[in-house]
Amino acid sequence: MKADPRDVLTGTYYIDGDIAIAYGALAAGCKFLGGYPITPSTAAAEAFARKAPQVGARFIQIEDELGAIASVLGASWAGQKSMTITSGPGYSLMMENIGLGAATETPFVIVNIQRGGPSTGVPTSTGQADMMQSKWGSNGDYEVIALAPDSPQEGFDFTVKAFNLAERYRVPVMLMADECVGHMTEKVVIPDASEIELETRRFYKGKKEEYKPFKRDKSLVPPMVKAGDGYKLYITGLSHDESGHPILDKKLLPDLDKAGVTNKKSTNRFLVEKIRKNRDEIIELREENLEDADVIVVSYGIISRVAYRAVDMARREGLKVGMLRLITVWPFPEDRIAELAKRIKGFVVTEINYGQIVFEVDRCSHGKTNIILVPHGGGSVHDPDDIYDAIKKTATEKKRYQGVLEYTTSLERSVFGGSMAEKYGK
Amino acid sequence: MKAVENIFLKGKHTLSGFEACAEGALSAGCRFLGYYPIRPSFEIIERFINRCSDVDGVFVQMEDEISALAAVLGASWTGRKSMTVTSGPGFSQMMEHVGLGVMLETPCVIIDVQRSGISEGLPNAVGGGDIMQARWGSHGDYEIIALAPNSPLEMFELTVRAFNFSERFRTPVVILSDVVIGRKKEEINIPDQKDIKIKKRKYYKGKKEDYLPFKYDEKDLIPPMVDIGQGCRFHVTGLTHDERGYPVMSDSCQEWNVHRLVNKIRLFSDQIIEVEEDQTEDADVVIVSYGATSLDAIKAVKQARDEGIKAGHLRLVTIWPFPEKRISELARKIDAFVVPEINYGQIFYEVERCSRGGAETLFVHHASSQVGQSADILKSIKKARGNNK
Amino acid sequence: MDKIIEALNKGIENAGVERRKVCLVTDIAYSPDVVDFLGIDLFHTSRGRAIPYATGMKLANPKLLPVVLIGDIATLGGNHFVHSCRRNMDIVVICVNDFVYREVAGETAPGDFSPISFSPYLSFEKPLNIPHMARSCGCVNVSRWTALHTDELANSISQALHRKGLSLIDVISSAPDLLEFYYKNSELRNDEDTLNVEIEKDRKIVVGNFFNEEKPSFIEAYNEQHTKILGDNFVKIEVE
Amino acid sequence: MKASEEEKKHPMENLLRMDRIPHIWCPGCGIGNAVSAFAEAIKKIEYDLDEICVVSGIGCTGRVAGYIKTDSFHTTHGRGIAYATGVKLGNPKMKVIVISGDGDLSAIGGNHLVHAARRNIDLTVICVNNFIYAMTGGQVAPTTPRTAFTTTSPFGNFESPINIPRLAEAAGAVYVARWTALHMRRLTDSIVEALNKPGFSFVEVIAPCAMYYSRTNRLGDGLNMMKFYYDNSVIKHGEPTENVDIGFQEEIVIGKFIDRERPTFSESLKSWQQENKTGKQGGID
Repeated sequence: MKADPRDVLTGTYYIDGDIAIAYGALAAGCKFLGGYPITPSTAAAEAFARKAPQVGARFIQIEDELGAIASVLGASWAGQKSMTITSGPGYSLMMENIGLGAATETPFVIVNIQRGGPSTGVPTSTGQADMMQSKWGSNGDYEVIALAPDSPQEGFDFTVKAFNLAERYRVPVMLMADECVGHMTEKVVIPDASEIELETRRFYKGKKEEYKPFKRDKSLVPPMVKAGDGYKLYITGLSHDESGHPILDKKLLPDLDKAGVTNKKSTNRFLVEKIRKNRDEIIELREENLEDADVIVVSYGIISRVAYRAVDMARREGLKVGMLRLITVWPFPEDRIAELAKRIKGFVVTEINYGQIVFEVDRCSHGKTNIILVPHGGGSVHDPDDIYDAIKKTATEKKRYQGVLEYTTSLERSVFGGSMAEKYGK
Repeated sequence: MKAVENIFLKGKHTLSGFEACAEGALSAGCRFLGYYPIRPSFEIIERFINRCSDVDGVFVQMEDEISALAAVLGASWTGRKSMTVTSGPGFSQMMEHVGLGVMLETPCVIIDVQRSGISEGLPNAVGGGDIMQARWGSHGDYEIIALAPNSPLEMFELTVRAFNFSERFRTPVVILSDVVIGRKKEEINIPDQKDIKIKKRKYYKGKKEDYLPFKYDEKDLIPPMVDIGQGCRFHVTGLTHDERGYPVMSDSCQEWNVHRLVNKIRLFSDQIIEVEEDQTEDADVVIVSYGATSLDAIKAVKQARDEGIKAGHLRLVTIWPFPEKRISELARKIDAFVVPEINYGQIFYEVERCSRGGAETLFVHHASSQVGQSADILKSIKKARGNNK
Repeated sequence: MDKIIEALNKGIENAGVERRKVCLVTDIAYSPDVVDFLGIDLFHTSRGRAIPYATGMKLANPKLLPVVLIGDIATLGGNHFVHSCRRNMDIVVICVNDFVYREVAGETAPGDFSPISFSPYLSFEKPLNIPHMARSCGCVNVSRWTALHTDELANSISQALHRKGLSLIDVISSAPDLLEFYYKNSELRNDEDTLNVEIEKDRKIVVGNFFNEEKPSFIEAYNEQHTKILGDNFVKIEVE
Repeated sequence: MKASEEEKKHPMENLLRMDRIPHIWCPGCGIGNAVSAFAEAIKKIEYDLDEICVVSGIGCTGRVAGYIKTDSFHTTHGRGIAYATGVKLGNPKMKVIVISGDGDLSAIGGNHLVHAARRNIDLTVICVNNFIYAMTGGQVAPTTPRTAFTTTSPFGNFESPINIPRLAEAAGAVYVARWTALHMRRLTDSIVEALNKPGFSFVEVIAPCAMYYSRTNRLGDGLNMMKFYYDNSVIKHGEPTENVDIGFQEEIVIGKFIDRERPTFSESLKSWQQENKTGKQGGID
């Protein structure tokens, strides 16, 4: 389906990433935003609030983030595309209901404009330390999709993509932007509505009496219905069977055997399988110069723009460096990393944290190559010289490391007067 | 009020894991409990409440889990050892304050009685799906300590140890327990109170006016603490702060602050990590397990050995920090790891990572209904051996 | 609990609204039979978040009639309750008020129960006067019944379904063996000042329609304000 | 004549973190008034400064804790009261004060306000109400009067604002008062009373936000707004809190609304534990 021209603000703009994301949501047909103000994501909610009443979309500022996410889930079941926008601490508050969303297979989008953490951290500066949280932050097992834009233009494009993925797989999709992208003002081109392809929700078409909310076909994604259409839905966050009914002994007795035996009927495992099995369709990567590369820089989001410069510097020196940029961070491109690991000297992973995605790279390379992490605590982005240095080191290294090697950045040297790890005998 | 020495249990007692946990907390010196009731963790709370007036403890039932952990953090700064008790969904709500606890370096203990499944799941069934959440659940970078007991006695001992770790490293410590261990009743031998090692909080000893809340000790990267009301009149904030505790919004301050927070655990992980190994010296296949699944793993190892398969068992007592080195070491010697978990793969990924291609890693999904059964694990052991022969 | 569902069924019937448009949003697990019995959709959300969940539903599809049936209104969901009352959100909230008082009107309740385990409050704390709280947050339609006041409760529900804005119905309910006890010890006082309806030891439980006033609902206020400023550019929220 | 060292000193130097001055607040902001009223009040009650603890949440007012030289905590958004509850119960000797903004206390922290008041925890809460989220750039708050413009109510606020004194009273606070930022003397006296009162006491301070609230609504600079609030307020002690709603640029009712007695949380807990020990209270074993 094409986008509705009324929702698309076609034109060329000079706007920041937050606003681009809001416009992307409108273009994708998002009709509900439940939000709570938090730096640095507020500009997105403000932009949405300005446009919403004119296109029949609703904006509500709820009393807290827990309420915001809950209202988004409700709106999605009422049949509208819905989203929320937040940042680190708010994201943490949403964790319980992200779990509910995943368990009830509710399509929705969360935009997380990441900032330096933990806790309140540095609200007005960048960070990328919520990556693992987006996959593991709620209790129990589930899988999500996470995308990482690196510019306001991608903020727009990926928001549309996020809605499409959410509708196709009935899963929470996280748009993991960061403060830099959110507050960076750049040219954003919003195409004509006819050029924006939208995924529509797959609604159930069969007989009413036969509908089961969690009965699935080969794609593992069950078709959906709207609340209020007379399907007698029972949607619960408790473990449920195909028909959505909770699997519980009626009196809720603390009886392990009973509860245990019944959980065989549970549809929980599909929550992970529907993503894991469709992984190849979901994953998108940007690869450059990988064919002849000895060293591959792995990055995502804003930091890939810094990494490009370092790669450029190294290439000019004649080092064979490739660049692998993760567009979808979750699910993780396991196979591609494993394949590459077999033939290169090392991965250089750059991210604005002290090691999150690097552990995934480490896992997927099965000990076949060296892994170097160029960490950064947040507050600013890497110095490209650090990345360049790490690339050079990896290209010339003969030794095989055990585990992830943490590169000592110039920032660490200047703050601690050297490498902390060396100082404490590691 | 009873004389202090008579308050603590000692000698042989038949206790459930939950009761042992509450006793452990009392013995460790826990004097504050902030909670919100959630199945199936309530038994710990009940035991603690009934015992705590004997020791001048305080408990408060807050309006939700968010405030429960907030109150615990506040109470910890008054010098009382504090804890909260919760379960899956409640733990999810606490995530923001786990981050605050880390940032303000507040010692406290969170007891998470895992239940099955995502969201509300199966409230009464055993689960193991919060393992990664304990490590990664809050935003931003941090390291955490998490322990997984597998018997009522360990519920006691590890609760004590959790308090010790939290005081030693000034960080929230999570106990990842479950109902199988919690409801199991056993006769356990509780040591005399004076034989239980209690780690004292590292207090600041200098002049009051010179106190800087985050001026850390070069030796162990931990800043000494003071209590509220001692007259040091300090300020602390969840914002990125310098050693005075004042917010400073710069990348070098962030580096100074957060890199240390991560490294105060990462670089000293040897002092924390504990694993229990059984017959791993000559093993071809090693089962890596923790908590409830370890009981089945023990059975499976025995069965496998009976059939002449060289199986071994490595039980994670400390889950976080992960015993990376030991797994890597083993991976080079053995053919395969088998990781049974009551989830769809969490610690499995860590084992796979740390084995670095040295050994095959097999995952066994252990449904909560399968707790107490070792057949699937045994099957995987055989499969692992088959693959490598 | 069955009593409340029964009353709800009756209420929907009496209201004469299209049954399938009613959505029950709860944070308490019910048996799936309830859905078949009522013929409506049921959403069991996470603890305490039923009200914002229903808010989202109503705004995304204003034709729906969300009924929130919630137990944790005063604890986990307290904040959502406060602010929904303030907004006068277009939903019906039925609060299943199940704190246990052993002594009402000087009578001691039958049966054995533990005040710690099952009460949302510790027994030494003052419980919240929910109708009064609602009132002071700006809610304009407040009533209270015990679970056995089936007809009155059904009336309140059907009236609430027709109203715009938030209606709060406080239902005193608990273990089945206590329902009779509460019913017996309740006293009907319509239009009573909510200040005086606190549930206290040795006092009868006051029930009745306490308050019913007109005030623009969220959707009405939304439409009005935006039409004023935006005129024809504004896409109204159409309820009917 | 040169000023002596003593004269050069700020009169509140022992109470303020002089090393953090200048503060982050904008010119014309009312938070400073609230802080100095609080400082005056602390001076008046002559309480040991070492036994005072200030907790605040997030927001402009949330930064107050950072400028007051007592044990002070800047915690997470909305959870100041919950944190303070832990501090008070952990060390009952402390005088614990929560100073935070309207968004922090009444929006995200609304539930904690309600329940701390219900429990009657011995806290003093000072809420600086500027009708807007200022730290994040001027979003609509639950206290924003109807028809006022903010960045997330670009076409005028249509929600009814919350009446925080009424909420606090209904929940069970024992002391509730409201003043504007220019009623310095009365505000100070009120804070003194609140501090001396056992149980949950609540003081609301109506303050201008010269940066966002005034700009989006064209209300002039901070002083104009402060003057406006001062001139348009009427003191009505003991006024029923249901009559103290605030409309956009309308009259504001101020004064001491509630002053009553109720057993505090610690007292109830103690008597419950006493009863419990003598076996009067059954049910738990």
